[in-house]
Amino acid sequence: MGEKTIYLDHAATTWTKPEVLEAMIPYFTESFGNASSIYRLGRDNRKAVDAARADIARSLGADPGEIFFTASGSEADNWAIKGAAQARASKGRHLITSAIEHPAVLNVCEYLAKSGFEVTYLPVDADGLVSPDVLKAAMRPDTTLVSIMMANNEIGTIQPISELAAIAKAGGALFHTDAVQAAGNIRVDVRELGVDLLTISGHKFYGPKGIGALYVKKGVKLETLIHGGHQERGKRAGTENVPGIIGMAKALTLATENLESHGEKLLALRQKALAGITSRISHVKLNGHPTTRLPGNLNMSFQYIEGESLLLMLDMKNIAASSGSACTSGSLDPSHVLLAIGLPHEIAHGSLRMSFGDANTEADVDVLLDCLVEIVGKLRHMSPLYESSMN
Amino acid sequence: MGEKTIYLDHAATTWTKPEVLEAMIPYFTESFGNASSIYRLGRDNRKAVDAARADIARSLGADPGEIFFTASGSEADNWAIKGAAQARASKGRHLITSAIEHPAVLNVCEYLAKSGFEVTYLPVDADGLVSPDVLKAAMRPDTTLVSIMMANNEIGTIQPISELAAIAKAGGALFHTDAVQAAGNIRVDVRELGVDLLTISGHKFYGPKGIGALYVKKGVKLETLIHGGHQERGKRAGTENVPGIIGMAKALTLATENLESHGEKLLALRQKALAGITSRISHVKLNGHPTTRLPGNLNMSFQYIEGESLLLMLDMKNIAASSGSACTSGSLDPSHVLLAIGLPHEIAHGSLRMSFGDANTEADVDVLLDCLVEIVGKLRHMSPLYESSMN
Amino acid sequence: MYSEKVMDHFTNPRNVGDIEAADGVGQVGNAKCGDIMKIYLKIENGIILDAKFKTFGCGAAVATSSMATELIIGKTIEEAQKITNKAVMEALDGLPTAKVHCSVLAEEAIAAALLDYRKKNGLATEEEEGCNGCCGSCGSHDLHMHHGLDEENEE
Amino acid sequence: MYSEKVMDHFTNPRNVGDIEAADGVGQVGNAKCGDIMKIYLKIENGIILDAKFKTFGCGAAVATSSMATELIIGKTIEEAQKITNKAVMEALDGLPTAKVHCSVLAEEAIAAALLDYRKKNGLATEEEEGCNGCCGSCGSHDLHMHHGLDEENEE
Ligand SMILES: Cc1ncc(COP(=O)(O)O)c(C=O)c1O
Ligand SMILES: Cc1ncc(COP(=O)(O)O)c(C=O)c1O
Repeated sequence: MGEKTIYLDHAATTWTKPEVLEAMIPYFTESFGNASSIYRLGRDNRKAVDAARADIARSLGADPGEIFFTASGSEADNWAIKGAAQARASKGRHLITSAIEHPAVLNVCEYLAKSGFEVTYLPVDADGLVSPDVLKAAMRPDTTLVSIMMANNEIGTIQPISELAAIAKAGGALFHTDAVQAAGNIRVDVRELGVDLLTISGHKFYGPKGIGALYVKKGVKLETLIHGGHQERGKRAGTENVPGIIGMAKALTLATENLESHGEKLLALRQKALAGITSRISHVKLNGHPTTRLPGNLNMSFQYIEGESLLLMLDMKNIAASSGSACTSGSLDPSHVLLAIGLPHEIAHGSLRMSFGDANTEADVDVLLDCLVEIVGKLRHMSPLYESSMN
Repeated sequence: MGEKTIYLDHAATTWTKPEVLEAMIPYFTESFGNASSIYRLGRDNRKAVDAARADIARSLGADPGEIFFTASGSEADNWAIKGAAQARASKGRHLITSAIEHPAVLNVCEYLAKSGFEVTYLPVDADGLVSPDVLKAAMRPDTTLVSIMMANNEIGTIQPISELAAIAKAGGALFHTDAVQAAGNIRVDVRELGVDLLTISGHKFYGPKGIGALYVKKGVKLETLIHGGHQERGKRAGTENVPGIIGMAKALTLATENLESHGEKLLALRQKALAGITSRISHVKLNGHPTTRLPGNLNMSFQYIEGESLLLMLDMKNIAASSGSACTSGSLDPSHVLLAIGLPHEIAHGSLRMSFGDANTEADVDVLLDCLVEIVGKLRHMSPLYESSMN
Repeated sequence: MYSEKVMDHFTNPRNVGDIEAADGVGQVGNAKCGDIMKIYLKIENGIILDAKFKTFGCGAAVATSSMATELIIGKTIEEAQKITNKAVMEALDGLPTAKVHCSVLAEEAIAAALLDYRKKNGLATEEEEGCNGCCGSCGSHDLHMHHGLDEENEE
Repeated sequence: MYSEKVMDHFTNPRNVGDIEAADGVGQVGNAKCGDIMKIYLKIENGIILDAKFKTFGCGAAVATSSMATELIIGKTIEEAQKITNKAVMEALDGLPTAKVHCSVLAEEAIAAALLDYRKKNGLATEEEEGCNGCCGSCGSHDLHMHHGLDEENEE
């Protein structure tokens, strides 16, 4: 990463670890064959892809035959939701999701809502949790799919997936979870969770960008999203991205091996940052669940100031963070997630997401705290809201 | 590539050139930021992606705003065809394609045919050409899209795209061409061709796998295929695969710079191989157009023998080639392309595609010829068809 | 995404603060939309002698506020009233499409402060109406018509 | 994709060729489907003394032909008739799902050659019917029932 940047946006993306890149390199060069070809260059790659599939399956507690490679978390979310909705359309046309999903889920649901499906968006409580009772009440005989993310990308809240999945199952619906933020950060075991479909994305756990996977429980039928060649057992076309597949498998394997120590480290950094911010800056608020959250996620609102300005000033201090999801920046509206947990618009606008990761140290947190104190002060001095709140 | 392998399957995939990989590496490591983030790590990547987009646009004669990145040729084909068909469904539900398209086009058409669209599959002549007159006759008032590939992946035949596109346009239909095999091998200029949509795939011209692009002419509306974040101007979601994008742009730029010398070299190899095969082996036939074909593509039928056996024996001699498309291997039926140009099943089964590329030399062709003579002889000796033909 | 000029005015905003007993004060935008601009004017003999601002908003909001105050200081009221969002944008070497509304806000903040001045001095006509505090009134849906933006050209 | 055994029998096929004045000859499959197997038998006193084959087909077709001839040489007619496609597959350490039909073809080629022998010797019953030459009759659609394949487990 950049020499002096303090990177606090691991939830947006991560670099590819050196050992992961190293594992990928041969597949760009000598071992470049098409995994569908029958000669050695192809067969060897088929074997490498199969081994990677097995590694990913092992990390997720799945069977290799249940893992399908995609080009991103977004593609996997699209495939899972459109694919299940369409494959089960004769059974019903009601879908359930939550109000705080990633756009890769929400916008798919919106699209389906325009094509003859009905979508219920479950509310969340002030901590960002979906209530199992609320899901139970929303289930209908024509509900075919429930999609609720495992961990939120903005506020880090972790949902009670196994409970929610059981309710969906009891109601005859499939259950999909977007585990893009969870995988590599907390334990993800498809059997424990009891889910039918689960999405992961390589670049969130120090793997490469442009590769993801969808877990599809044996027996679950999906309409195909990318038609064409017979790759991925005829269910997802396109010449296999062998380096990407190898890289994602290596990265997930490493992450799974180090899950505990990684989590402890991130938790310590987060708690230090949280304690520092709350003790040194007034009018701040923690967003998301205080404890049931991703270890590396810290989301704070700083009243009277606006998030983008905060980000820009942090950037000038070589600190990279995010205000809401990086994926939704460029929009004028504040984060739908922060609104869904009940923040007023003006507070939502002034939120900052710090997502800690591998390269961070306690010293980074010290720098962060000093910078935040200075910048928040400066922006509040400039703010007509702070002025009037002081009157 | 493998030390001693003679690789004659460049149409299936190519390795990533060292200078291309070199250009990609920094984007895995230091410059790993999310291109949608507003801090420097993100902004720099946004600039790099924009520059890559401009490079690709320049190579294709397009505007940067007309280039959209996808994860593969297959995804781009799916998006173009489903996207245009759905966006224009109120205008009509008739699509036209050819009988020799890649499965990424044919299977999309089949899918659409099951969802309320009507598809006309244009026949081709014995050389694999689509006749403009045949297209003209197939056009209907409710035809919304014509999709005909620029160069065929199996037999290499190059279609008269500008003529075909003009007919589609005159009839009020959009024109898509799958230029996956053409790009990097022959001149591809979207304005000269007069197409509305054009597909390319990075790994066919010494770029990385898992990255492709769709040219969408300014003003052409497509239904989105991958919904979610606002990437690719809100039209194709998913965190940008920055290394892939950089790599594809570098590879296409290199290929475009060397188009002429590359083409001449491949043509010479192909003609040498063709002359050697026809002079040294009896009962052979060239498939595809004798001259209007990709410079590096040679497709031959060897009567009385079966292609897979031929491939396996070549593989044992460290020669990598293909029988029909690598993407359709694993099927029992002979290539739909070879059947479409009128080959009897048994001849189609005995076809071999040799696609020449960067690493090949005249010496490779000499080795190929000696091996073919020996292997074809051995397989014919084993063949009950050869036996009976001799009676 | 921002020009150097924008970043300069964001990093070192000119004229931050307030003016005691200002001759005109205008506040536009609202916190709901993420942008509030408050402009204070000191006016003598029809000439804007000083201008200050306070802004809650994004980098572009801060920069346009800063630039707007720069542009009007020393100008007559009539000259200041003619300063459009376009002029502010141009002075900043442009703004990203998504941020054009900030320049509109700056134009309206000036107008609101001048209206306040005229009201205080009994010069305002009845019909005059400033920003209604809702971004919708100056932002998003009207933008395309008023400022000739082309959604397709975004980015 | 192929086991070492398959590759061995493909690379060095046993018993390639024909038998002059064979006691039984059977040919199954057809060129349309990409596989033809022709088996020649030399039979004395109900025992298969020799078997040869010629095959047009994929690697699996050649290997199953080779293995099938190996399996039946030295066997009685009754024993040879009991050799199923499964036995051929097992002897080859398995075949990819898409290639199972080749082993079926091998079983049927043996049956056809034995039928020819019985016909030549007036031993055939009326009902007996060999391979009709169409792959569909032994391959694809029936496979799943007869050979317990699970499409989901493919690859
Ligand atoms: C003509 C043609 N179209 C589409 C594709 C699909 O490209 P990809 O495998 O990159 O998805 C290929 C190659 O596989 C091809 O040759
Ligand atoms: C929760 C969640 N889902 C889905 C995605 C989409 O993943 P990708 O950008 O790899 O398509 C992201 C991140 O961008 C995410 O955080």
